[in-house]
Amino acid sequence: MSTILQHPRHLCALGGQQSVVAIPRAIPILHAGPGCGFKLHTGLGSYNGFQGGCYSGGAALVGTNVGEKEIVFGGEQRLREVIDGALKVMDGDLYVVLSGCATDLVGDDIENVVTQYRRQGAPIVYAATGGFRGSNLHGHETIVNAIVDQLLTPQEKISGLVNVWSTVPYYDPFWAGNLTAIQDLLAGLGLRTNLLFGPDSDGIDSWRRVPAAELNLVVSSWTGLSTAKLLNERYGTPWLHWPTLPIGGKETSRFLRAVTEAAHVDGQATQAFLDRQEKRYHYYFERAADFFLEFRWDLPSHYVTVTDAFYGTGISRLLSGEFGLLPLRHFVTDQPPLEQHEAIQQQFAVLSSELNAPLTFTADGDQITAELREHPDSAPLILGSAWERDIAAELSACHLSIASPMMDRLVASGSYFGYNGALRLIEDIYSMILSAVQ
Amino acid sequence: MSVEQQIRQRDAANSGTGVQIRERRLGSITGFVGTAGELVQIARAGELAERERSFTQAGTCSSFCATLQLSLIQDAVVINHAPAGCAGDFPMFNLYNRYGQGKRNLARQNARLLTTNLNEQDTIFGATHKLVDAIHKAFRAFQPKAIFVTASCTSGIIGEDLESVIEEAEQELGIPIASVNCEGFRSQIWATGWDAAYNSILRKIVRPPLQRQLDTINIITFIGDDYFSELLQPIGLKPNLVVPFTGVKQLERLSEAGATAHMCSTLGTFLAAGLEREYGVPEVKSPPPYGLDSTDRWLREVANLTGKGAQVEPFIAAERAAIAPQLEIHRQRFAGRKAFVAAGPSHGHSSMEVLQDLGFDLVGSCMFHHDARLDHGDPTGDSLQAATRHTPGLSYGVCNKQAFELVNLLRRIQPDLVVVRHPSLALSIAKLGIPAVFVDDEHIALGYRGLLRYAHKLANWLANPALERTLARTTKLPYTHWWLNQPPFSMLGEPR
Amino acid sequence: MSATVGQPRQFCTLGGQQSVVAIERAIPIVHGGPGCSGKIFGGLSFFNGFQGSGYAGGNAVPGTNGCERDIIFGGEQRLREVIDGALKVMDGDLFVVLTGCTADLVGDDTATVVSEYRERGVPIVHASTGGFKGYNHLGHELVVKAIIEQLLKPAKAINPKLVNVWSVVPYQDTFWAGNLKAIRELLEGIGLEANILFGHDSGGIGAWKRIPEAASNLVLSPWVGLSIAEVLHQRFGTPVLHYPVLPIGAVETTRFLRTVAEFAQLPFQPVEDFILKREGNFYHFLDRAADFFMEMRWDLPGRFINISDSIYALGVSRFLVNELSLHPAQQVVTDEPPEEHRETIRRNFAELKERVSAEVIFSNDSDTIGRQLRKTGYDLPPLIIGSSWDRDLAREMGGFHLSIAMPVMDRLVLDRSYVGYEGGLRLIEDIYASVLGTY
Amino acid sequence: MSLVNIAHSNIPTREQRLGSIVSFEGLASELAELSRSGRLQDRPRSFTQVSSCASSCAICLLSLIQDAAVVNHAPLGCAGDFSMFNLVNRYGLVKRGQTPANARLISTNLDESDAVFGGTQKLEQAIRDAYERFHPKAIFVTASCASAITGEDVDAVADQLEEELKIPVATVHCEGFRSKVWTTGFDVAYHAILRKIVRPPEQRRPEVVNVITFWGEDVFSELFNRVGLQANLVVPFADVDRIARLSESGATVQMCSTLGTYLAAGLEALYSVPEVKAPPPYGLAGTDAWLRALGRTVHKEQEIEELIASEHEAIGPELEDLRRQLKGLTGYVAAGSVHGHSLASVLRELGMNVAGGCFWHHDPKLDNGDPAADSLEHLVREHGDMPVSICNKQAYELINQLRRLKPDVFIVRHPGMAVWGGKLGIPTFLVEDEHFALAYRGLLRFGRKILDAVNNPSFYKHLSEHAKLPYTDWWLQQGPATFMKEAE
Repeated sequence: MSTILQHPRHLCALGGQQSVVAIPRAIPILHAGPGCGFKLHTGLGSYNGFQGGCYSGGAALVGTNVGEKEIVFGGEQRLREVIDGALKVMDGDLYVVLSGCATDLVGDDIENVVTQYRRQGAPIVYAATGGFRGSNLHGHETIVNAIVDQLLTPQEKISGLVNVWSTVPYYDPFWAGNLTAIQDLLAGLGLRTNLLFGPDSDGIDSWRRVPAAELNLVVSSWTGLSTAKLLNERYGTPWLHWPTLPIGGKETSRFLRAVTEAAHVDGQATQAFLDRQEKRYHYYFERAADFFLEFRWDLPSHYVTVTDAFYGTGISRLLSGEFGLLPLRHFVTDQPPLEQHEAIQQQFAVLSSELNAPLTFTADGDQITAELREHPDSAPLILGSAWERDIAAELSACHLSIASPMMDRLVASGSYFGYNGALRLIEDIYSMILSAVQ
Repeated sequence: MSVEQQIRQRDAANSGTGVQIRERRLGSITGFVGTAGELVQIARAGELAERERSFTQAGTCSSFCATLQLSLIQDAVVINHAPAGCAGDFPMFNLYNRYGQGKRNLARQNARLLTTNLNEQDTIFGATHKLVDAIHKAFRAFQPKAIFVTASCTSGIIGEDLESVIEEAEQELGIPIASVNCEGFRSQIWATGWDAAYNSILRKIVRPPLQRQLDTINIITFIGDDYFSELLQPIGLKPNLVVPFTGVKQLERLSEAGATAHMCSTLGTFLAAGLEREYGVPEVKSPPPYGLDSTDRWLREVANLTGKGAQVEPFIAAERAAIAPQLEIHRQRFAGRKAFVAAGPSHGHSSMEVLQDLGFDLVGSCMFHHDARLDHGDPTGDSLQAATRHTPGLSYGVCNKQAFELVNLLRRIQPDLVVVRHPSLALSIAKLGIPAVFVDDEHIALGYRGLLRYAHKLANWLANPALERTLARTTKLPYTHWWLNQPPFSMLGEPR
Repeated sequence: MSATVGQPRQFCTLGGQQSVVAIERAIPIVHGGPGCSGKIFGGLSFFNGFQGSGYAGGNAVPGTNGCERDIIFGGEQRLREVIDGALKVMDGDLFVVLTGCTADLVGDDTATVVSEYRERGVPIVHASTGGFKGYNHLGHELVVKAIIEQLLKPAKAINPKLVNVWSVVPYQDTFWAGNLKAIRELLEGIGLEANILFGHDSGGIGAWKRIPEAASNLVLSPWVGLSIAEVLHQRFGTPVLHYPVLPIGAVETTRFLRTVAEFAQLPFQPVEDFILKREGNFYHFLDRAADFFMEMRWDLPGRFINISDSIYALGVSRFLVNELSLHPAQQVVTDEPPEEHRETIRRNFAELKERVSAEVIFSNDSDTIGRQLRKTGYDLPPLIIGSSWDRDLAREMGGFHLSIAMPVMDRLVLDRSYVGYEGGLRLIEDIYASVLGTY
Repeated sequence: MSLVNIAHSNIPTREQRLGSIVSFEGLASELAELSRSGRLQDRPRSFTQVSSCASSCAICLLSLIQDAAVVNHAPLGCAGDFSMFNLVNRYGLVKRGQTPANARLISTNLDESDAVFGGTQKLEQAIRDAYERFHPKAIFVTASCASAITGEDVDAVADQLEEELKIPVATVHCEGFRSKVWTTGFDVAYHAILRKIVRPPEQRRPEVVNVITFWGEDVFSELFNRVGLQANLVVPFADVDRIARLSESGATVQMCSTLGTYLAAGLEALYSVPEVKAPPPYGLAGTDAWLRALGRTVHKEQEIEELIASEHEAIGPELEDLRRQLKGLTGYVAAGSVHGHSLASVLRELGMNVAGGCFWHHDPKLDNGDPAADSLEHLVREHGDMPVSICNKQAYELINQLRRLKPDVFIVRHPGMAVWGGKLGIPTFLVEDEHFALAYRGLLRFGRKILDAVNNPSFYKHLSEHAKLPYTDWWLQQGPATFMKEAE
């Protein structure tokens, strides 16, 4: 169903390589063309919040760089050479072999090669991520499920342990900050989080503990659902799917109450924690009220979201639910599976009937530009990728990059998750506007 | 049918529209270790053979190089007939585009890039219908003066017939549309992508000359600023920097220039030779103007090709005198400092000359491939030979961005400075605590004044290595203890 | 002798009113002209990060709005009327009467009027903050000392873990709320109990009454707060730790925490564990951004220029030099520190062996600053970290600009902070957001 | 007639000149009656909150004259609003398509020693600094409480420097303590302009109409051009030369006579530029009257009638639709006096109820003394009576009014007050651009803005749930006028 894309904002299944890079001490091995690894590193990392290669990404990526010979005669021998070398050269706890278009098309039996290494004791798995198979979000799920399927074994349940499956690493520039925010918030409820990606994760040890968790928490639009279902089949772990970004005073508390229930945690402790967090959040909300009420010039009254449904719905509930802005249009750009479209429409509509704005599922820059041109004098606030800067200038609208590709911002540990995430987002939006008007 | 025959057949099919890969056209290789002198010798004798590695790290492909050049033509569109992943470098090119526009006071706008986003179904039933839609969509959205359709591994392997779609669309839309055969798997030398792009420009854009402009010199460049006027205006010549930030109209008239010169012969070899072959525009053969000797030789050749012999000698003497005092200060400051270069060949060799002229002690280099010869075939163009004229014994390696080899090598020789040209390598070097200076504007060190500009930049970077020291203290390299104690090139196979 | 000022980067002593607003449930009463309080609120609070009225700031501030009659016949009666009204109308735990120029010039005996109320058990103090007395840094110290001298009693017992924090000046530092929160988290992280006195959840009058119980007074700023710690030392004998540099980023924050731990004789391991965890996180993200610093192809700022209060000039310059390899050009200190503190400030600027140390300039007049900066040429566009006044200067010099010094007219600031490990990452993100935003 | 005496640098305050007051509680008709009969008296309050002073109003106009400089002879606190006016300046330039630049402001930064030994020597230096730095065509020296009480002879220094620099150097007596009515600051600024900037007319330009404005966008040219007139907006974003030739225009109109009363009357008195005496151009009735008065003054009666007819017709349909949507909604207005009356009449024209108005002061008469220009009379006559309270931004009184009246929307025109409406959960918005609701198209813009605020009250609801008001429970039960003493 994939369409022609002007200025694409997500990439191909092999982009899942970045999810391997995001697992501490995990080593991706690309059985693909010579340029795939670097292209995906720049598109999802360097020029998307300027996220660098860290331990095993960027120039450290291992690859078979298949050429004409491997296309014509098959690349399995080449793959063995590179895996042998990797196991000796690359200091890692987990090796993930990823197929590219070329090797998938010519039908290399990669699974067989990789299974042999695993039988000899190497911590190595394989995921079929040929570029044409789907987006990098699909690639991310394929890799996660491959690790779950090929590496994990049943474990003793650990009480209060929650696996966290959130936004796709690197693709969402704020992925690492989100995970830290979830960890801190759930710690406030007395829960111990098991993070599978990012600086706070214990890498392979965290992955081995996955079956021991009492709950799988899926905090993203749709990625991670298939993993939760797989883990439920394998290890009977229940899961809670929270499809919208918990941001701001109302939504974050609603999320934490739902987690409290799903994880059977003591409600009293949660309420005390929520009160303290909400009190702090509203101290700053009150102090900014003068600005929202008395800033003399051109604050936009309408906004447009051009991102995935997780951020699109979350941010709408903050801006419309707490700050009184009016939605003009929503675009859902991460090509969610068809069966999720209905649920996503519901998630947007939850605000209130009159605040409903048209919702378009598209990832094509040309269509987004055309539909925004239907509102020539609304001068809205556009929250999307850096591609949207041109249409924003054309409509003399305000613009903040919050979605991939984010070529105009450096992201370190920043995140828009939770109570603090809302304060960060409001500071970023209105500082951008203030700087533009003077 | 034997392997060679199959590959020959594919090449023949492409030769009508595509360009031959460098491995075959220029005998280029990606694996070598020895001395600079040896490499020059073997290449000159036509005996240079590839040494393949067993373990390799991911490199770059020709699609990256082709799209980089074509996406910066301000009134053209690039359609990548590929799955969405091949568009991973679109954001990078977009930032290059907007930054370069800002520097040249052009209105800042997103680059004009599309992908046909091929999926599983397309690999089975073919996707030419998608390419037709994409071409019409591009025409409607951008009203381009030309469209380039860049191929991919997938479009190559499933045998998409780009030419038939293109011919039909050209009739209908009345603008030149060119296929670019930069399928990733075809060549280990990503520079083949430049050749593919320039081949499409020569085939579909460049027009026979209406009216010669003998005082204009085509300079084939990346996205650096114009420091060439500083060298050419004083002797009555005007640089025409191509291809980035030009328009189709300007490219049509490439055939009218008095000569074509390089800032990096690895980049421009195919285009320059093509212009000389098809339109008689003479190619400046000597290595690009970096470092005192090469700048003299380059200027003299440009002068005598354009009848400016009289003005060039006094200009050379005046410039050399003007920079001498400050150059001496820099040479004293850098004397004894060990330097290493890791870059693409021709531009890497130019950096070697500049560093030696600035007084650095060059302890080695590792370039990302080596062309046994250039398209024009004239040995005077051998930039490696020029750069190591006085130091043929310099230890020299070739590796297509194999970070694990580079890190192993640099740990041993511990240079004081590494000049690195390609993205994503500087981090590995810095993690060793070694200052790594990234070449962002490739023209800054050019000509006589460039030596002083570049000295200033190096001094700044060397003065405060806090970032490298912090990284060395707080990060871990992804390589096993075992590997770091192996000989750096032990994964390199025998020459074949 | 204060020179004429083109674009003010601080205001008069009446600015101390904002320090009262920063104390939870404290009510300032301005005994001065009708417009003073509004002007100060505009300059120090609203048009400085768009910090709003909060609980009782802005137009909620009671004031005598002195007119001609009060100048000629004195305003003490008027003051009593307003205090009486305030005690009935305003729901506060602490009342602070601040005098403006009119009251102080005509010699109203405000101290006596206020002490009458205090003797009747009203929690009310008076600070003589006539605008001509100096800047609002002094105003802040006058207000704090007034509360200490007129309200606090010696403690029955000393809490060894409690430390009073005298650091950034509320509202003058646009990021004061986030900064004080960050300082408290750092100190609590190594096992101390931080009494930050200002901002959200800082305990209001209760926290002020516990000041004498503290085992130490931490003055975390180049000079503002030293005189407060001195008064507390004389009255209650509390020892003083002076750490002149605002800790930004891992190197400085770790040095700060170790210095405090040593001073408070804290057990070694828990402090080191806390530092190790936080440094690990910081360097993970610095590593992830290293590609950018090294390979960013375009005009990354070669030199950076600070034009700010001494507390930021020191903190920012040491972070950018010691961790990001940037080079300092001129470092302009605008808060006119008293002569005796200038040497420590000059010495604490980042010292780099070769020729990279910077020229320190003390001035708060934009015209003088502009002339000094235009003298030097720059290869690459410089990065000016100053106030919103400096936007034009940065554009004129083809450079980049980030507003962090008062007044910050081009940003909305909530609880953003540049202090500590996380603060260093925030500063990196904000600097390069402004650089990248120009493309 | 007018008391414009350009020989003297100072002028009487509004209290002295127009009998203005800052406290009143009652009906609009009572206030109008007391004003007409000259029996209106101020009722000083015992408990007061801070308000604003003349210095802010003077600098707010003078700092936006693009080639003039302002030297504030004061301690640095009086420069507290420099940042705000700088943002106004930069934003205004961006809106007018020009490069943003900082305003030309200097403070003499008086300190303790200046308070004792006098700051005249510093004032001379500051004026010279302003001259070197900004090369201004004129310099305005704004006085302060401190400069007045320490007896600075600002006029002498100004005259001496005017001689030396060969450009007008005018003193502006906007000392804070002189007047409870901060709009005195506009009058003293205009007095300085009339004294030192406006020149006798070289050649009359009858088609030019002076429009005395704040910083709002130019909504006048579009109307005036259609009847062959040219709008000359002053003083903000004008330059010294354009202000100097105010005397050559065919007439002077105002969007708010609280702002322009002194300048309009002065131009008529000194250079017989006729002041158009009419209610402010807000709402259909007000705008028609204002345009017709202008038409009579510049003899364009016929063209004005055609303009009025075509505009009524153009906005008719949408106005009906807005009235339908706004029907039944109640508004409350808090603003400066004349502008407050204008906003109240706009709400009535939009078919809304007006629960009342709180105006920051009241001038019983204007400098021109002509009842035709009385906006309060016009409001009561055209749109009916309503409760009115006068308070110079006493938030504690306003809170009690709003809690009692519970309007559906609260409209404010002055910084510092809107937040309190929000904290009561009432949809509130600030009139950012004072021309936003002006004339015919303004009516529609304003209606749409009210709908935006009312359609999504989540921000106000959210704020009121969490914000605690700083007032005792006792006070919240009292009537708003509890602290108003009897008239002296």
